[in-house]
Amino acid sequence: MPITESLCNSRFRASFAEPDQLLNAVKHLRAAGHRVLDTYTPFPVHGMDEAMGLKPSRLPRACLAFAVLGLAIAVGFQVWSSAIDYPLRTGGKPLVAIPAFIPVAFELTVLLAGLGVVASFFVVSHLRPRFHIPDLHPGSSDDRFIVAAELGPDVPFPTVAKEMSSLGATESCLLVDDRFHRESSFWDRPAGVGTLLVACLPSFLLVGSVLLLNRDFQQRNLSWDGGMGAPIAAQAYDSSGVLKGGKVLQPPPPGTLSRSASPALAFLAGKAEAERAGRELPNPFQPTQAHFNRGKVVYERVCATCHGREGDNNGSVIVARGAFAPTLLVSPVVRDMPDGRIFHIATFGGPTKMQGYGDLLSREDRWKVILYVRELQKAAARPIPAGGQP
Amino acid sequence: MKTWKSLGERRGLVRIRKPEFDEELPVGESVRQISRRDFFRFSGIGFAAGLALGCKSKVVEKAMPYLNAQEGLTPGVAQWYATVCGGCSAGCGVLAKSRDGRPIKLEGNPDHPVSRGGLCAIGQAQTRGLYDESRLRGPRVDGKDVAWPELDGDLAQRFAELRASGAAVRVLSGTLTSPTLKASIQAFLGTFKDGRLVQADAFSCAALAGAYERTHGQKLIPRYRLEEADLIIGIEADFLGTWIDPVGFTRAYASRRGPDRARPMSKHIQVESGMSLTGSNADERVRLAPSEVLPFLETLAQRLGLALDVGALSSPLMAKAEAIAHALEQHRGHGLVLCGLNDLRAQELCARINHVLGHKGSTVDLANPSLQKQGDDGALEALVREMSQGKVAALVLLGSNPLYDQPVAFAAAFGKVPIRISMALTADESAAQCTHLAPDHHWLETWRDSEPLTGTVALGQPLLNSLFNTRDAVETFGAWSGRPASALQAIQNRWKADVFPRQKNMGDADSFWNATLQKGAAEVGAGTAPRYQEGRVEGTTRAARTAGYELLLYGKVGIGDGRHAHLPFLQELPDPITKATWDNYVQVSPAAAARLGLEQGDLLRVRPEGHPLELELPVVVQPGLDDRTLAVALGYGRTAGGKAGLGVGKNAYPWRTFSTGFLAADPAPLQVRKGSGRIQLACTQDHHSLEGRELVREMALAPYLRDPASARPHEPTGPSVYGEHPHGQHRWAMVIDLSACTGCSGCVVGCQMENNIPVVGRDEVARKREMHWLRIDRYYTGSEAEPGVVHQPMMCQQCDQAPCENVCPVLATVHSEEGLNQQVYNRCVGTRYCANNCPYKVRRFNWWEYPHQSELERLGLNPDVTVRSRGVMEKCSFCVQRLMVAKSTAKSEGRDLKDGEALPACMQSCPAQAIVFGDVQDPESRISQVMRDPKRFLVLGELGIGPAVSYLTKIRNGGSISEASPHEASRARPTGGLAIDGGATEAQGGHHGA
Amino acid sequence: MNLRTVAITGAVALGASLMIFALSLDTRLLGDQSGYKPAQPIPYSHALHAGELKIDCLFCHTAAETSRHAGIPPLSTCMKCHETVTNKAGTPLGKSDPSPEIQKLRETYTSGRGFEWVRIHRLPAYVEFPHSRHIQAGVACQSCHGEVQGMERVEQAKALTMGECLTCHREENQKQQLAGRLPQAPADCSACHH
Amino acid sequence: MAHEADVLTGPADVPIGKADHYGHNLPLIDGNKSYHQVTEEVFGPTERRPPVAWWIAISITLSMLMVGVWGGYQTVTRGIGTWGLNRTVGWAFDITNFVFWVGIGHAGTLISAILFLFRQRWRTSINRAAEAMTIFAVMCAGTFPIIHMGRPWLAFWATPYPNSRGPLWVNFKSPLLWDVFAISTYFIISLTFWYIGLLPDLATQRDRATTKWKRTLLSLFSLGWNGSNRTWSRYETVYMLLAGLSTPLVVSVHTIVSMDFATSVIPGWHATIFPPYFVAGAVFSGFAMVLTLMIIARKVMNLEEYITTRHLEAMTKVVLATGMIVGTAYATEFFTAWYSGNPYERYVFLNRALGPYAWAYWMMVGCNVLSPQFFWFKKVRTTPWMILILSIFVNIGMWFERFVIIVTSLHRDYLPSSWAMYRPTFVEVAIFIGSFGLFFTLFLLFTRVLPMIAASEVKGVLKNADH
Repeated sequence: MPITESLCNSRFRASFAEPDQLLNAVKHLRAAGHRVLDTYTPFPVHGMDEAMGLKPSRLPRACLAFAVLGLAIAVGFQVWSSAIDYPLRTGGKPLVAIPAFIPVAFELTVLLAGLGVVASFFVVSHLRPRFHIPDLHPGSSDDRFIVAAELGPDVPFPTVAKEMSSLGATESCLLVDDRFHRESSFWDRPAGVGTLLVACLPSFLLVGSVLLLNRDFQQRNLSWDGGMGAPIAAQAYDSSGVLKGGKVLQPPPPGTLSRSASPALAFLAGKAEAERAGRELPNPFQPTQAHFNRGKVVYERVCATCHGREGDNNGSVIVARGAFAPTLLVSPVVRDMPDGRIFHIATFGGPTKMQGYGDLLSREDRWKVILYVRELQKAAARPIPAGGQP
Repeated sequence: MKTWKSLGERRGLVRIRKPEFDEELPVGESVRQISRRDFFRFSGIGFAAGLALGCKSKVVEKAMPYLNAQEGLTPGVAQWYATVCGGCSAGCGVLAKSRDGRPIKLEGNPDHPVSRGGLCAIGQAQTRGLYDESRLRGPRVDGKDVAWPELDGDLAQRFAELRASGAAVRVLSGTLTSPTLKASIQAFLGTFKDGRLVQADAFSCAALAGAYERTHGQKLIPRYRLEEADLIIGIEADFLGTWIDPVGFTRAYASRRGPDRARPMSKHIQVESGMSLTGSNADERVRLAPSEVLPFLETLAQRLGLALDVGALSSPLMAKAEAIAHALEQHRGHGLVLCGLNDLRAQELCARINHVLGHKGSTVDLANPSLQKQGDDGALEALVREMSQGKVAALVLLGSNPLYDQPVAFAAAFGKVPIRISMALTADESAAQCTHLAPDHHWLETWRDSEPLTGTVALGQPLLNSLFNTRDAVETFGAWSGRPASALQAIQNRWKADVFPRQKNMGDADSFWNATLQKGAAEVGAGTAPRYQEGRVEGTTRAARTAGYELLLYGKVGIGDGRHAHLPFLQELPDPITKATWDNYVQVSPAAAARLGLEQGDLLRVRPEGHPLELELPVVVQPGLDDRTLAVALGYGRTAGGKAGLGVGKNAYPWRTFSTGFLAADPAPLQVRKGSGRIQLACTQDHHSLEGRELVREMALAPYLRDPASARPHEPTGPSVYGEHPHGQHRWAMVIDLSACTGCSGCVVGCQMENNIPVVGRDEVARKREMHWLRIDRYYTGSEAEPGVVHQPMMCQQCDQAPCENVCPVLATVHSEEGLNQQVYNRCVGTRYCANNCPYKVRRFNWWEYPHQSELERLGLNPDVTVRSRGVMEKCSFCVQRLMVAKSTAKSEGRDLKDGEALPACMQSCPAQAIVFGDVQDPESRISQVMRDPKRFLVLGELGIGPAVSYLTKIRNGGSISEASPHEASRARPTGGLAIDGGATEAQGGHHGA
Repeated sequence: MNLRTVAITGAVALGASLMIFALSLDTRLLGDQSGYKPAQPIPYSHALHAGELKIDCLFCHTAAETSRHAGIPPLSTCMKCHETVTNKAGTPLGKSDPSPEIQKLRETYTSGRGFEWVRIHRLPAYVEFPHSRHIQAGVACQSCHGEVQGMERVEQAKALTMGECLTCHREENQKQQLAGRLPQAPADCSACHH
Repeated sequence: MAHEADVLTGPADVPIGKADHYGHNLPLIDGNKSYHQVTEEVFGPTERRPPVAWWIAISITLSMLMVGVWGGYQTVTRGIGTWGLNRTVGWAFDITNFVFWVGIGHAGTLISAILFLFRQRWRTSINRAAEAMTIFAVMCAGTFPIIHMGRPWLAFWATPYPNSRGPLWVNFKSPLLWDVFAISTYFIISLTFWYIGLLPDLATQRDRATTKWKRTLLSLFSLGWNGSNRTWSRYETVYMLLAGLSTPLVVSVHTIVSMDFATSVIPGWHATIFPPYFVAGAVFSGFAMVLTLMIIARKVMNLEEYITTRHLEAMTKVVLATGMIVGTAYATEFFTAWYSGNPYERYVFLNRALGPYAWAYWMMVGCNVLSPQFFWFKKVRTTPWMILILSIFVNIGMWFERFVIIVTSLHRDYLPSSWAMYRPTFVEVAIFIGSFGLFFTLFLLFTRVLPMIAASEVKGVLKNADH
């Protein structure tokens, strides 16, 4: 900003001991055509605004705006969070219980209005932390009432000074260092504030990176949430210092029979037993759609891995590795086996490589798989129609 | 500062861990490097703070599956096994819930003929006895841990000498309901020239069996069928609490309690000196001093036509006896007289009365006698005599702790036995004096058969391979008698040989075995009833004393005979009547307390005249107690056998004598003097009056039957500002029938087991910080001398407009779609506002971190329920974890939830079946029907909070005895008789709050 | 003292306190070990078994269909194939090139010990996640566990926070409601917390 | 001017410079001071080394604070079990102290805001200290809701912040949450109000600063204040607006605190009278605390000419008036309970007066209803030591009022089966002592660090006979 010598010289101040004198002086100066820049007093002097010709502040409007904002945020957030984002019912009250929202709405209104108006005040009055105070006149915070003014055109300062002292001024002088011409601290300028923020940036970045990269802090949480995260009751699969084998999972004692279990099968492994099973064990399930569907699910989940989805030995493992060929389920050999015998093989294993699945699949599932295998066999035996079914 | 790495470590979880796993978290590592660089670039301030918080080493948790898969065995899925409770000798059937191969919860087995789905408090706590730190880890010889072969070798040598010398060998046990075990003992004893089994019960019924030997020529305890009785006269018999078969009796009794049952409501008159649980449920009580019971019975018998000498009795009691006699005559054939005295004359009178009145076959079943009490006091006395003469060379204790619960003479004689062997599970008082300890399995680890009632056979299967180096008693006796066999084998053999032939339903022994194993019990052929023999009544009259204090020794519902006193859950169970925990005390009636200048908690020194033992006990002022009776509970004052029981209360067993030939309280008058000072008893309830509030509704039977609608007084329901809020697929509700509930407290412990509720200890209970989610409020109505008693189970009422929910700032307690008041522990910050705002005061706060250090004990916790940390609120959830499982099962099976499928733990095992729970949105459900009952009322319903738990008005079959059964009032107008209420008895009927 | 130093020290202090604040908020919830990828006793490859060989997840993790736990298969399940298959992956037919890891597996099984696997996923103890309900509702394993069939070594793919649960449940219920059916994914607290 | 009006509004109602009803000219500040003298006397203490008495005082209060820290440590590390609470009485000392301190915290803002709006100029001598007291009291109050939690480290869950739980917000229907917002808003606005009031004085302090550090620090905090009239003009607007906002705020805060009880279902809590009753009680206790502190401070710091007996008298009149309101409320509660016919409600009040905690109830009545009656006497109103004693009685009485409301209502509520007694433990007492330690420590620090009297405001009313 260009600063001219004449401008500097045209400013002066006068200092008074009593507020009334200051008021008179301001009135006098204004009447004499000087421009009163500001007055600096230890307390607000009544009548000074009129004397200086200041307009009333518009801060009340800012206050109202912030109040409305606070109210809107409070009501909006309460309704949104309680009824829309995560509705949870308490005490039989409706999700939007307006009476219950009033206290918080009121408090937030006051809070935002108060903080908002103070912030606005700081902004419009240029109040901010400073190391160097602009326009600081000695005694203005103690017992001096000071006016700063710009000399009117063609009035020499000594004349004014004399007038001022006649009005009671204890001191008056020209201002050489005013707000436009001073050595201010770097930190007082906006650039300084910006630099401060930049200095903080690495810390913010660090915090941000913690949030973004989602570090492994769960152990801290375990201890800090005061408990309940770590299991107290013994849980399956955990290790145990008490139970046999050092683990929580224990096999039931031999011979016991739970309420829902079926008694153990009265068969042993082996071909002879399989043949006996074929004779003695009928399939307890009728080929209904539900049983068939369940059989299909289990077949495709387990059996098809080797036997193939169509029972054609195109199982994923066989296809990928081609290690060996399991028994072709759709072959006439299997087709002619009674259900009981297939069940025995599914349970205890086959004559060659197949292991028994009696421990993995439930008894019902094994029978139902057989129902499905029968369907596969029927499908395979049926000649493919000329139309080319999928 | 020592830091812990995880909560688990702080709590002492044993876990295999390495400080830092080799290759964990590459992502985390790189971030850590970046952060370090950034930190170093600046100063160290942030670094230290960030690092302190950010860098904690990681716990490496193991995951250990089964080695072999097994059909039907899925980790995380509960299996239920039917087995037989070994908590006492009643032989109730239980269903044990097994998770991951270990039992975590016991419930009543509805298929078992004895308990029919009920389970008592002691039974509920049994899993915690399995996972008890105080159990013996293995055999010991002379205090040194040894291996089994060593113990067997040592004993084999000694037994060989005894066999050669022909010395006497005795096995002392409690009642053995297992025929196989009994057979194996007999086989063992058979190897000696003089071997004998002595069964002795701490709560002996030997006189009862002895009486039947005189009247029917056969030592037996009849099976009492309370469900058949229109009129029950209980004489010093706490049959709902501790006598013979409390669960079975409660089930039968409750089936007739209430006006809307299939059969008319029974009338129950209790004649007793103390205030027992049974007496608290009686329609009428007659109070009398212990010495007056026998003259009372004699009078009763004489009025019923038996010829005998009658002791002197005060005229009011005489009048009452006459009135009861009259009532019994009216109900000839449908009455029942039960006597709990261990006195031959009293029991014989009782047996003869029941015979004369024709109760045999209807209420007294002699064809299927009970085998639940087989103790023989005569044999025990003889054993003590033999021992003190030095004739017994070896004594084996099995399920028996005589040094604790027998008169001191036993202890003196015990030292003279050279070989003393104990099979106890814990190092109890007797085991501490034994030369050899051969600990038996816990009953949840053994195969056992059981025949609690003749003709009712049951199988008990193990739920877990033995935790410690213990051995099944059957196998131990087998090993000692030189015929080792596994228990399972022994039982299977015996069943094939003896039991299978007795039944007629199944053709093949294996199917019978499997079916019984799954069902838990089977009924086999019954015997025939022995014939009545006329005869002179044994003994002579004993005059009732008219002055001085008399001693009553009784058992408490939770502690029983004291064998489970080391289980803290039972110590902390409030006594159903006094509501005191963790102590025994001397009960004094209010009048006597005034006379003696005593208040609750004052110490009183008591001693039967001439007895060396004086006990200083705190006083409990007990309304309804006879004014000359001082009642002291047995089962306390354990000095060994588990930490929780040590030093709790005083042992009153030494006050019992054989003076009448049977173990009974010393009849000598009591010397009473004030002790020094007073103590604060840990009571969960201090106020016993309803203060004129209508929290419980009561009504007499007659007016109810005249107009059932009158049961529901005008209930103003104010309009709701907000109206009903929507519910989802279900809406859960519970109704508790106060007429049926006996206050037995099985539900209280069941709830603790299901929901991992901690035990807090005596001091904390005294500070009123017990954690029970379900409590039973007990109120007295009427006069202090002859109060009416109401038991009211109280748990979270799951209010639809719950006051607790509104006040939680963090939404830790909100309402579910299904009408549940949910408590989310992990969200709770612990403001306790909800508890303050709960009108029922059913919310419980975790004041401390309750200890869960023992890994053994943690095996017994329910893995489906969060174990709450300190600073968190908790409360009844309607067992929501069980509802979830039931719903999940139904969904998996592609169907709707069936009524009765989802049950809270309290309801499942209620022996009285007083609780109904279900979905009120299903109009067909049982709960929906009960909701329409005119007797239904809400506690504090006027607050407009819409509790989901409601109660049915307690109906008392009151009035004078002469109009005992209003059901029949229309049919037969009662002929005028003597009214029972001679003097102080208050009419109980129609009591309303204010 | 130089003002600059003061300012920078202040800034760092501020940053550090902010960081502490951020840490003390739950930047990461219990059980969120996403990225955790520990080595296991044997280098079992899901990429091979589930990816290349296309073995169904539930072939081994059978419990997932019926239990709250998906379960780690018992070694007997491995032996269904490895009783026969002993060669390294990719060994041509007829050749013998025994895999030492399979050998280890077989030895561990016959010794009766079993492996001590390192647990990867663990929700806090106050959360109940029933696998069975989700499998039966047709939720793909991958929606929570990530593309396991491509993982040579399994790692936790997602944070498994309550927010993730709720998002899926809400979407599912919305779909059901649009289709005019009753919502099936529970939104009650006690469905998971009890 | 009539005599009656004097009772409530005090002598300040009489415009300064005019004769009051006794015909005397009553200046607000005694001693006919010059502006500079005011500056010297107000800022002097902050620039000198504190006297020995101050060191003794602060060492006592710091010891009390340490006792409280010990109590807090016990509570946080071991659990609420260290307190005497039980399943029936879930709040006692904790919330009693909370409400007590919130109540204390009411006088400051009331004096600043309401008296400002009513143009009661006598407030200028006491408003700074009273506001400081408010802030310190609210700080004391704020510790209790946090420390009373079972898991205080999770207290931040009571704030609605985005989280990974869904996100799960907070329960806006809970009175405790209203408390969170009310107390924190009250604290922030009170602090702002106080700080705005401090700005001109901070500038004075800055200009008087002798060391560079002090000057730098004060420069930062005084925000470049230079006494410009343009700023003064806006400042007065802002001050007026803040006063206008604080007035309903101060009423709302104790209203909301009272709703912790009033919205519950517990007999003795569930009362519509609570909000006005609590607000009156808060003003009552707040003024009593201001009196206690001011009487000591004016003596110790030689501020008798600023805080004159006329100031004290004005405050005693407020105490008398609010004490009467509180007494009326006590009677009304009994009437309501009797008239409602509700047996639970009736029992609670009978139990208060005759039950096991009757001693606390009668202590409360004696201190709160009877002791202020002495203020009817002019002699008492103008004798500082008598006021001091009575104000301490009122403080004790108001503490017991909260104790009575909380404990007697809870310990015997609906179901007699759950009735129980409450007895505090030493940990609770320690925390209570600690809260006084914190309060007085902060206050003592304040008296030596910041001007205890709003110098700029006092200067404004020093010679305003002409205005």
